[in-house]
Amino acid sequence: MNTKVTIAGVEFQNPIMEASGTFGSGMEYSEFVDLNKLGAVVTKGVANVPWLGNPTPRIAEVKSGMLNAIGLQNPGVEVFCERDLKFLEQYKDAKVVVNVCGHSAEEYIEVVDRLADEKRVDMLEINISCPNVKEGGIAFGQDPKAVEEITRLVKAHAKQPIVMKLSPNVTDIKVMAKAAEAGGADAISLINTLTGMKIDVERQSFVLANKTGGMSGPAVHPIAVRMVYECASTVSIPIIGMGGISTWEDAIEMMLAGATAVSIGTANFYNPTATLDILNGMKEYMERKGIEDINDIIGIVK
Amino acid sequence: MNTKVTIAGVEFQNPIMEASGTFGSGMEYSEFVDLNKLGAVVTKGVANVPWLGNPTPRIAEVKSGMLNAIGLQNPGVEVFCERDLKFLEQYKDAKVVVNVCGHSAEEYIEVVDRLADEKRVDMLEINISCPNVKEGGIAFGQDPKAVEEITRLVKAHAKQPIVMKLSPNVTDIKVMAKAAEAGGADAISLINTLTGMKIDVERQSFVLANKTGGMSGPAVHPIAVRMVYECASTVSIPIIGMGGISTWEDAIEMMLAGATAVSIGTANFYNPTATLDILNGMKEYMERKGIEDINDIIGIVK
Amino acid sequence: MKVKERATVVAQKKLAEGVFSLELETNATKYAVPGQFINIFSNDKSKLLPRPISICEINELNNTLRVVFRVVGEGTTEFSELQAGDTVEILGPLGNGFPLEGEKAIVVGGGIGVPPMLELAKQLKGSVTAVMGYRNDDLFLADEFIDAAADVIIATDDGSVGVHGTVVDAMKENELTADVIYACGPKPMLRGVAQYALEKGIKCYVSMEERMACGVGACLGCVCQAKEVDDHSHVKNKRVCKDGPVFLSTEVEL
Amino acid sequence: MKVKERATVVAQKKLAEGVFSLELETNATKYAVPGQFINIFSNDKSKLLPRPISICEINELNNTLRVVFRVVGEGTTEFSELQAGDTVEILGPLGNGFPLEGEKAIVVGGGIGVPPMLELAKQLKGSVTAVMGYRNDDLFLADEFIDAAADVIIATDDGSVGVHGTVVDAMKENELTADVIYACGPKPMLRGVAQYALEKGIKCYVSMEERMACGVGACLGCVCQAKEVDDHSHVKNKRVCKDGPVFLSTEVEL
Ligand SMILES: Cc1cc2nc3c(=O)[nH]c(=O)nc-3n(C[C@H](O)[C@H](O)[C@H](O)COP(=O)(O)OP(=O)(O)OC[C@H]3O[C@@H](n4cnc5c(N)ncnc54)[C@H](O)[C@@H]3O)c2cc1C
Ligand SMILES: Cc1cc2nc3c(=O)[nH]c(=O)nc-3n(C[C@H](O)[C@H](O)[C@H](O)COP(=O)(O)OP(=O)(O)OC[C@H]3O[C@@H](n4cnc5c(N)ncnc54)[C@H](O)[C@@H]3O)c2cc1C
Ligand SMILES: Cc1cc2nc3c(=O)[nH]c(=O)nc-3n(C[C@H](O)[C@H](O)[C@H](O)COP(=O)(O)O)c2cc1C
Ligand SMILES: Cc1cc2nc3c(=O)[nH]c(=O)nc-3n(C[C@H](O)[C@H](O)[C@H](O)COP(=O)(O)O)c2cc1C
Ligand code: FES
Ligand code: FES
Repeated sequence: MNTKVTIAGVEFQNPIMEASGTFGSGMEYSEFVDLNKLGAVVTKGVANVPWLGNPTPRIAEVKSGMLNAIGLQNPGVEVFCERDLKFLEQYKDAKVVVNVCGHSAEEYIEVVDRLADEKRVDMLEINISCPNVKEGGIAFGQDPKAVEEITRLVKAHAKQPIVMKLSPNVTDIKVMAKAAEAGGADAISLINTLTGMKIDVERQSFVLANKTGGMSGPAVHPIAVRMVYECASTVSIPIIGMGGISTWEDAIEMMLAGATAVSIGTANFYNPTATLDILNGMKEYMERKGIEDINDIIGIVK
Repeated sequence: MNTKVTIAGVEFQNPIMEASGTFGSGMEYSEFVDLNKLGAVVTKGVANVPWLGNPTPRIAEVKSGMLNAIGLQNPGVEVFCERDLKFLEQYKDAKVVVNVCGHSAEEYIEVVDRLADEKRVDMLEINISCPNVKEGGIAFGQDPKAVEEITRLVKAHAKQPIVMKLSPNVTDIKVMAKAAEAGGADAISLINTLTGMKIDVERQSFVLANKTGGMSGPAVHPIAVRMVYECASTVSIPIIGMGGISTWEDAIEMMLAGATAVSIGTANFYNPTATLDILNGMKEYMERKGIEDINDIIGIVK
Repeated sequence: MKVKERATVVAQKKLAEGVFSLELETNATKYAVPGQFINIFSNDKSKLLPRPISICEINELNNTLRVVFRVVGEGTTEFSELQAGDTVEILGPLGNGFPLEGEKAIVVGGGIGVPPMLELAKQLKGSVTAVMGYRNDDLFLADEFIDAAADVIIATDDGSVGVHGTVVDAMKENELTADVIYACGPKPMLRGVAQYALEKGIKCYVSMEERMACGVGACLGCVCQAKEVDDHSHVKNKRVCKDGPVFLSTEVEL
Repeated sequence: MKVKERATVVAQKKLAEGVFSLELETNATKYAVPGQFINIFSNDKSKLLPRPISICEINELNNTLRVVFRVVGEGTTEFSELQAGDTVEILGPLGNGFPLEGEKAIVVGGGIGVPPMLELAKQLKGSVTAVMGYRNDDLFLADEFIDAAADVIIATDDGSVGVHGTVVDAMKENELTADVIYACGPKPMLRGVAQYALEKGIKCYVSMEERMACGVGACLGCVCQAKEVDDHSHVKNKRVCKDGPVFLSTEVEL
């Protein structure tokens, strides 16, 4: 039974990654899962310098999901390389995908340049879709011209393959996927969070200090599946699918829709072993269905 | 305690409506709720001629929500006037909002013209956002120019105030709200359903015959609240808020975000008395909080 | 009259592998007729839509309805774990039910289509032949038809009991005739039974299935294709939940 | 070591209006220290995020943890309805806990901040003065401090018992001194206690609260403001779930 998948020449031992920002750099969850068994560890977004993030509350619960407005707090790329990448040295079987954020093209490029010669970095995921950064972030991800341009710029600097992470807060995800492909992206990943809001009716005020937050969790899954499906029939670069995956069924669904690999985010918060539980479920499914190669189910529902 | 709200000169005894397409024309739910107690009955979308709708399955369950791909099946405006409007004659206290659909501007106008002299029709809700109609529907609702134009055309013909119903499947809902306002809309209503997809992993096929369906229910509520909030700070016409309202808290939340009235859709399916339960809960909230006039809470969270 | 209420579980019993019998105390009992169904709601709040399940028996004395269901997904798994004393939300009775007709009736059930035939067989005034199709020798409910039907004929896919084949094979083999046939089961079976009825010139009622949301006729989610333009919809669609689930085999596309 | 498991409810008791004591049998007990908390998950599958609740007592003999909580929303309502024999998912123990220090300690609890002080008072080696603030005479848990603390001082908002005022008023009135103060309660109280400690030159630990998602330090959802750049975050933020919930009052913005 083969579970290996390949994206832009990088071979993953299985299609299971965790979603950026939900797993730190793996340190905290290494108490629950053997990181070496994952297809890849996808790190929390990292910027050129440390970012403070948003004020609290940063978290709100919604039905079958959550809102977050972390605001991309991160210690900056220097500390990241010295501490987080070093920590990940010990997990050679899992690939490392570094999620990159920035307020401007220059800031993205600074991070990409700094990471260029880091051997532990197998792939870069460029987050052009975080809804919680006013200065840049989502604006990039909502304008196809900006998507194409930032992709081209980052690609020109990157030594590792680049995955452009798309925002679902758009009229037509296909246009954004095409723009990323046109800009030279090696792959795309989707979906980032959907912008939502929660108001406390007793206090008559926003639950989140930032007013709005990014919605994730099972509630967004059907939208994510639809968008992955739409992109799969539009671009020829591989897709990393995510959004509300919490069971092996959700993961298989995403692959049937066209994803070559999948990321697990919010599910980690209520099931710290979600990633490996899902991997096991997928393997049982393959066995039961007589699927020899996981690649045989990618995008077969049309 | 005043629960009356006014939209475009039409006074509703309370802000509770049910959402188009989830309540028929009220006939079926009149076994459970006294329609006369509702702010308004909003009818299922009606076209110039009968529409067959999509093949089945038309319904899929998703976490905290559902997908539907009814495809706007309806008996046409003639039967609607003779049967449904006649049925609604007996409920004088509730206003009647007729939801109008069409494949083209001409079709919308034909319906609007036919309804012009129907005394029982208090308001028209123009559905430019149904994701299940390939020929028109969503295309209108996703292009601000089209929104403005269709609004202008319909407004020129309509004898009743018009509410433009917006699609949430857009990059920036504020742009659409502004377009509707510019076109002369008396009010806007949002959100219609978010396009989603579900795949059956055992059968490896789409659950819905139409592949995609519109997502509704509690899962979409935070997105709806955010969009209502964004529109409320953008346009000065009133907003009818909907999307996942299933408790009085959800309804109050929507009004705090800026909605003058609210519609209850999917919740009717699992609680046939949802509309009146929510109304009662709102009244208790007002009493408890010493809110004399429901209008005093509209859009106060900023 | 439809009732939405928290019904109390009076008894739960496993009838066969994956097939359960659930007895619910509910005021919906008062209004129920054979062929109707109830919507059962999950206690898991992330699952909003009801599971439609046919009424298998109506016990007015105890104010209970009995349903028999097969575990196919998360909802039915949850229902199978209910125990006496637990409560579950239901809405019902829904749909039209079977009209009680004829001097001589055949009731045909296939697999999980067998249960609704039991109350029907009991209530039919004339003589009843029950024809039941199963996969194998797990003949759940079959024994309970003995009192309700004059004849009980079994067909099994694997030939372990009765006729080796489908219910239609069994009907043919027994050259069954009657004034009316009532059938519930998978679509291919209904098609076969309808064809048999047509050939023999017997009136035939079939009970249809479709994914539902409202269950009361409002959402138009559950339509089946009608042969003619329907009075309510004004298109060739009929609502399974409201206009059905029972239709004349000649009214609908099978 | 953190444990994620289905814990079994051993006992549930109402202590005061809206305040409940829940005893859970769990292997997390083995690793727990005072001041840590556990994440309790709702059985309602539409609610995904855990409710962090402080550990009130650790009973290694019975392998049980006791938590005491106030009903404020749907999650805590659900927990209050749990009965012996029921199960509930938990993750824990989480956070750092109180360091056990000093010859003479003051433990200060306000309202629902009282419970974590109980196990702490028990485990502290030196002499302990317990200062507890309540709204009114519903003095839940106060009696249980009698064995654990040398002195028990009560303050109530309405003056019905003990000092009329806050815990800080009570501390001032009793001119309390010690080597170390441990405090848990609403932020204004923590601010007051920290100020008192500063003035008296006493080391002071405070237990902080913030909305959480992961509970294990991965998501950065639960940060509080730090006075200095933090070693882990490299910004002026500390994670309440991992670096806390217990901080030196001088480390964090109150
Ligand atoms: C009128 C009617 C009467 C029925 N009577 C019986 C009966 O007596 N005994 C019995 O075992 N089954 C009966 N069914 C089928 C039963 O409704 C489904 O097996 C059940 O809904 C599956 O729920 P689940 O959560 O276990 O499966 P899932 O597949 O997890 O359900 C997911 C969703 O699909 C819907 N769904 C799945 N299968 C069906 C289906 N076949 N028909 C309609 N909706 C479906 C569910 O209601 C739910 O909304 C009947 C269906 C209809 C329409
Ligand atoms: C470290 C820590 C220890 C705590 N210890 C206790 C304790 O011992 N006893 C006790 O009664 N309470 C304690 N709390 C507060 C407790 O977590 C909340 O009261 C509880 O989460 C409310 O859940 P709910 O579903 O009833 O309320 P809801 O308001 O419906 O909850 C909605 C969401 O907000 C979160 N939330 C709401 N209030 C709080 C809060 N004050 N802190 C953190 N998250 C919150 C919930 O976890 C949930 O995700 C503690 C909080 C923290 C952070
Ligand atoms: C707390 C939190 C933090 C996140 N941080 C990042 C981030 O730093 N960079 C990024 O690209 N996406 C980030 N995301 C988005 C996730 O990677 C993922 O795209 C999204 O949550 C949908 O997947 P899920 O539903 O499985 O969580 C974050 C999500 C959450 C919930
Ligand atoms: C079964 C179904 C049918 C619908 N039909 C219509 C329709 O005919 N016209 C329309 O404008 N919206 C239609 N809608 C959208 C609803 O009116 C509403 O905008 C949406 O469902 C969100 O609200 P809810 O989450 O409360 O259901 C339909 C929704 C559902 C679930
Ligand atoms: S389920 Fe809504 S019309 Fe039948
Ligand atoms: S709750 Fe995730 S870091 Fe604290």
